[in-house]
Amino acid sequence: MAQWPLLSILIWLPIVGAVLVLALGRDPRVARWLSVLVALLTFAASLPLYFGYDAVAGGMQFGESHLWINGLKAYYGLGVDGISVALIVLTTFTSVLVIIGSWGPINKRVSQYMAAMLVLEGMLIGIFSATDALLFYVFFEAMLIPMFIIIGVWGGPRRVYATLKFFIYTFLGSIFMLIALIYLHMKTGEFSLAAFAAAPLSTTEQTWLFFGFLAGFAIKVPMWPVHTWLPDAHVEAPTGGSVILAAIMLKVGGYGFIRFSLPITPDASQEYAWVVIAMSLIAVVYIGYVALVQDDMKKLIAYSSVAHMAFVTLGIFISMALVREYANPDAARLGLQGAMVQMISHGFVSGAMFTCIGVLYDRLHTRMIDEYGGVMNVMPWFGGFFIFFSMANCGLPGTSGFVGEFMVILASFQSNPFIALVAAFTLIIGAAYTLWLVKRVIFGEVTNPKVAKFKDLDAREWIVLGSFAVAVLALGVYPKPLTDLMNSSVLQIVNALMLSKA
Amino acid sequence: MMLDKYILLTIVLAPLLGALIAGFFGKRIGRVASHSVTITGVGLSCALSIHVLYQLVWGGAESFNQNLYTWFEVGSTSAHVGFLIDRLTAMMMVVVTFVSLMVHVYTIGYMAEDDGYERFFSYIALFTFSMLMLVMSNNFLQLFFGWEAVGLVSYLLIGFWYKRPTAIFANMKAFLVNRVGDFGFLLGIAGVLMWFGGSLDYGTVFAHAQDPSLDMASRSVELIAGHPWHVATIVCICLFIGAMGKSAQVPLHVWLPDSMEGPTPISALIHAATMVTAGIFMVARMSPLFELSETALTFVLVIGATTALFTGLIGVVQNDIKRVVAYSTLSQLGYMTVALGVSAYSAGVFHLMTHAFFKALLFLGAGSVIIAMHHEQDMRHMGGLRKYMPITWITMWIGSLALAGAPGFAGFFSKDAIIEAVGESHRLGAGYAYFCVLAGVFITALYSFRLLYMTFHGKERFVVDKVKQHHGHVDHEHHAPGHLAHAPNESPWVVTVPLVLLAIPSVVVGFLTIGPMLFGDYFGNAIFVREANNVIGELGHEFHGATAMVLHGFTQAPFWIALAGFGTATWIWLFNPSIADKAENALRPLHTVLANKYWFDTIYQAVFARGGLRFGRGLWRGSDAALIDGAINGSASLVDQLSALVRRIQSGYLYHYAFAMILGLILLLGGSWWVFARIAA
Amino acid sequence: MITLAHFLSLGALLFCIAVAGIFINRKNVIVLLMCIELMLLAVNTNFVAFSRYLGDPAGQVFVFFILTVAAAEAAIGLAILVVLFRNRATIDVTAIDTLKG
Amino acid sequence: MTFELVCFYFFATVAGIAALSVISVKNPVVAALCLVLTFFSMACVWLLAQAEFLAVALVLVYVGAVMVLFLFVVMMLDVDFTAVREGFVRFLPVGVLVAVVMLAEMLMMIGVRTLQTPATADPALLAGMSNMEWLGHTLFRDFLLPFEIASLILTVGLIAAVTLTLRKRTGTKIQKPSQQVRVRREDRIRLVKMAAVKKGEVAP
Repeated sequence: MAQWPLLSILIWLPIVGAVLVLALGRDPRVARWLSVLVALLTFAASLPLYFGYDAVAGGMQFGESHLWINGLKAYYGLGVDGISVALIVLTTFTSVLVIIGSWGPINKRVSQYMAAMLVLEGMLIGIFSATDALLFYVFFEAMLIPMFIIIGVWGGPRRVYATLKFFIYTFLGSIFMLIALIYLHMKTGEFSLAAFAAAPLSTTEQTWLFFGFLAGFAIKVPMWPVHTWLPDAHVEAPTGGSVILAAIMLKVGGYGFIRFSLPITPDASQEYAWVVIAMSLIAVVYIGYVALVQDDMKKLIAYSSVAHMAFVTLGIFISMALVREYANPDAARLGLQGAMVQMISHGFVSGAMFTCIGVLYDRLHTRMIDEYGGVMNVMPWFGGFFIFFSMANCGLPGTSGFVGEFMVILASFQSNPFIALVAAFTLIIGAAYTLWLVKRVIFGEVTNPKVAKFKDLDAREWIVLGSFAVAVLALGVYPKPLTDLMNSSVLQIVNALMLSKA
Repeated sequence: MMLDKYILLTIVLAPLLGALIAGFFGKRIGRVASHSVTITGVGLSCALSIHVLYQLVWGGAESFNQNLYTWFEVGSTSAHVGFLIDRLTAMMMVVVTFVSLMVHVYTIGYMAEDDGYERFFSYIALFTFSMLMLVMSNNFLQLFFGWEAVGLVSYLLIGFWYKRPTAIFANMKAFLVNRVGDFGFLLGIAGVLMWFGGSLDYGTVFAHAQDPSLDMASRSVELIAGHPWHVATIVCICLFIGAMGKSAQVPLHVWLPDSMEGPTPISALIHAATMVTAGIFMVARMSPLFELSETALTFVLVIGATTALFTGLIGVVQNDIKRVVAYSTLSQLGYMTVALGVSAYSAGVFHLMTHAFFKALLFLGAGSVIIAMHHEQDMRHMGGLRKYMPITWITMWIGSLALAGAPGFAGFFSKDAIIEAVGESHRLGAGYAYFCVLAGVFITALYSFRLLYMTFHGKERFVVDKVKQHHGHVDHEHHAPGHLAHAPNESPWVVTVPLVLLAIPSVVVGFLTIGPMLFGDYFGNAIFVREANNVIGELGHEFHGATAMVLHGFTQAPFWIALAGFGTATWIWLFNPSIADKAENALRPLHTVLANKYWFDTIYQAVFARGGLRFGRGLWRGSDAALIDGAINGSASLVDQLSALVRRIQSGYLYHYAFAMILGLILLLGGSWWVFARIAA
Repeated sequence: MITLAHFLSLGALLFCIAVAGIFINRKNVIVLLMCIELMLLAVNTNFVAFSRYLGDPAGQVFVFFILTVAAAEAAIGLAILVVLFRNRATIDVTAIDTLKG
Repeated sequence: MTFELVCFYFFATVAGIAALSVISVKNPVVAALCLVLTFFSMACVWLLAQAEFLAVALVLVYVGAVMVLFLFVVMMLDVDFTAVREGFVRFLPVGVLVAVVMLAEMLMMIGVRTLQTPATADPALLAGMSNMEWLGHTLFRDFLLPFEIASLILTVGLIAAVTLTLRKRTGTKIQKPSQQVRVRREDRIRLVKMAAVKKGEVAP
């Protein structure tokens, strides 16, 4: 098994599957079954990755390397560490659920939709497993295309505005990243991330590179104040698109920070960690308040995604500060682990929340909170799920939402209690907007006669929401497997952070 | 001898299993199976808890402190799930499971007509599980888990009747106010991890706190440059903020009265006996930490004293039977907090235990009355019920006597101990607290007997509509206030048996346990008190057995104050009800203040709720939409306009392009000629 | 004695005449095409001259290719002209502005 | 002034005058003929530069083929040439100005006075072969691939010209033998089943 190019299989299986779906999927039923089959196969193929990864040894494993562009010394280089494995399994898992979840709502151009989803899955896996910066960049950009299509074709009424905003915004950011990569290429003569990390760079160089990466990844995360594309994109995207966007695509930003900013520009990251930390803290409070007043469910959850992702960036950069300024590598590991756990958990929770909203949207075709009310009366099971995921969204212990936030708050307290104070504010404001949503949508008397005719979850929706619930609960009750998986990789990063490059 | 790990696991998991079965399969297996399975679970866990208590106290078992599994482990920081079972825990387990069992049985009767019968059982069993996780924890993480889990279940239970707007408002409010407390609590935990040995385990943390070589009491940190604070003070105040949320101390008390929107059994379970006492339990558990900070204890003391007196006052003007009990709960929680504030942790926990029994009794009794009155809760439409429901009447009297601190009853011992301890203490604020608790005794007696008289004695202030007889309770909502479909009668046995079972400990538990618990060595090293703060120890010198204490009690101020309260209540509400109205008019400003609950709710609503919304809307419209998106869309439209200008150059006529090309050629030629000429020269 | 300057000047003269032709015959596509041919001729003259004076055959080869391209261009240009006339019944360039931005 | 120079000036003058007529005459037929003259004179000038092959090719390709094509088109299309000459006078000054300025610039660039390079001996003769051989050697040795590509361009140009002007006429009557051969019985005859109906009855 070890000889198999497992990562290549994971990347290309869904893409080849997408071509098959396009070719054979004239009948929507064939397209649906075939795409689920492909997604399941990919998920199955990602399991050996999880079980085969030697978490004790750590480091990059399952490596593949082939010369790709000779003149640029660019390699088709793949490899995963614990962090990537976690994100890849998240991707394959969520993709299966998204595709199953899209069975009902998508009924025009089914095969194209499914194919776009599968291609997107392949691209995302590619991003998480690339060890060559150029390959990473190619996947990073190529990922936008299927998403652009998904929002632009199957989206809501303002889909063109949203999809353009999404595309141009993220593209703008990645251009700066490309410039940074080109500079590094000129400096080192190759594109491998390891070489970039090893290259000595002066403080000035690092500063410029740092802000180049920041532009690319902050938009992707998205951080305040470059977050405004996200609510628009979410509102217009079809349910499946929203789920993938929130659950996985946003993680690319956080992953990029860990893979690029920290190892390549450690001194600049230390110097400007306060910028990112300040932006994250503003996001927690500011976005919390903005989420509170939304009347569109999807927008509300989109804003809450921004606030939750702020914990990821906070955790990453607080660990930077902890290592350098407080010489506290233990807490730094806690912060970094917290950021990672938060990413995975947010993948499940936001995915589930968007699926829930999709379930409602399929029935009433509106996302306005006012139109609902008293859903619990007609859909008790759904109400249960909704409340459960809402609780996970406001970080209740026992659900996955708590673990990451808890770790990040503990870590940030060790650098500065006031940072933890502001971050912990999410406990209040997060609960406020989520529960107010629950109160207005799920509880109360049925006021809208159309709501009274709702049917409770069908088997397909049960499978999707149930799987999410199991994941959320499992991670919340027993997060150790996940943290163990990433432990040595995180340790490696933290150790690398201690060395100055200038 | 060690306690068996599997017994402990069973104690925790049995209610959870019951909850899951009733929750997921309730509709399929039916009502009887649902309540059977949950009651079996809780019953089992109650029996085993008693067994554990027995083992610990008489069986010579050692404290159990063991991790079950590791939750996460990152570097030197690790979090576990594990149990710490000492006598403090065992006592809490018995109280929790016993009250919970009573409530389960009682619910069979109370919720008999409700659609959500199975769901309700699932919730209360789940609640029992959460509370057990909280008290049995051996580390801060699991404590926080239980802490939030009881918050969640209380959220579900308060909003049980999710169609009622008031209920779903109350449950959200409860959760959010609790979250404010949790906010402080979480920071406290983070502080513990940072300053107390880098661990979340009680054992390590307490050992670190008590290590004389580290001298944690005087260790300080400058969070703001130039202002050193003791770390112990910071941590303890943060932790106590959590306790203020859960145990409903001023100013985070506002959720508790509103949470009476939930069905009555949960008021007994959550808002009397278990969840609200979590804060008290937590502080007692953290006594090694709190002992380090005089400042934090003063803070606790003042907050507790304020709560004890001022919330009691509100109780006097309430007319809703459940709300009276609710405010009395607030006040009693204040007493417990005062006890903690003067380092009389054992007294606080002791009061917690006695209070759990008689307050659960009072709530369940109130529920029984409410059943009889067809879900009428306004005491102004009651009166004279004693002849219809004698068992409820007697048990309610017992509960009220215990609450008011009649000598010999459970409440007497615990409350008297607290008052004495406060009197003994020399802590800053102890004088104020002493005044508050003494005044509180009068107020307690006043509202307790007011409740009894208005409900069970005096004239009947309700009318029975004979016409609608036999229609049952279903259409009770169609009746005008004070009109009943048929005469009230005593509740079924599933309701009265728990009342009786709770009435027994309300009478005797104090008498039996005060010796070992307060002045004996019951708690051992579960509770730590510094020698200088040991007021209970001081009291212990004067303690000569429970009987002596009862006799001594008759000569003490609290007894006479309570008697005065009793007399006042009897005089006003039993014999001269008109005086109440006159007094109300005479003391109009005071009554307004109390009826509006000191405007806490109004202010919170205006500042935090509406202010928050306005702030959020301002950020959204002003900053997000106008500023950020404005800049983005503005840059887009700027490009658009520029392009519109440039576009005019594209006339579409080929010869224009040709002209442009030729002009360019001319310029290029001229330019290059100029350049070459320069080079040549 | 013919010098390189002679040839180059002649090329420049022809080129400028062609440019003037484009300016003054801005509506007549046929003459425009002819002017383009003239321009190419001027350029070719330069190539030939340079080839001759530098002794490099590549210049003449280039002229050869330009002739090829020019022939093809003339053919296609005229074909377009015919189609244009067929569709619009005019060869007025001002009537063709579908490229307008 | 050598004979060559005289010839050069003569042909140059003719070419210049002819070129001026191309852009100024009213009748496009005349313009095309003037263009022929220009090309012919320039071919002579090229001969003076010992580019014999190209000179002949120019005459053959342009005078023989391209210009005929121009003439065809001009004569074939019924163009109203008065209309397209509008604006001739209006743009005359501009055109002349631009041309003159450009000419001046170019001449300055060339540096007429400084660039008095006398002709060296003919390189082809030096190599001991004719101009055609000289060119051919280079063309088929060094520039073989471009040559092939050029042929391709010509083919593409040919096809493009044909396709552009090709149009499908509607309403023409033509036979399609392939379809006639492929015809089947079912296309010609349709059998319809009907219920038997007696005289006087109405069909169901």
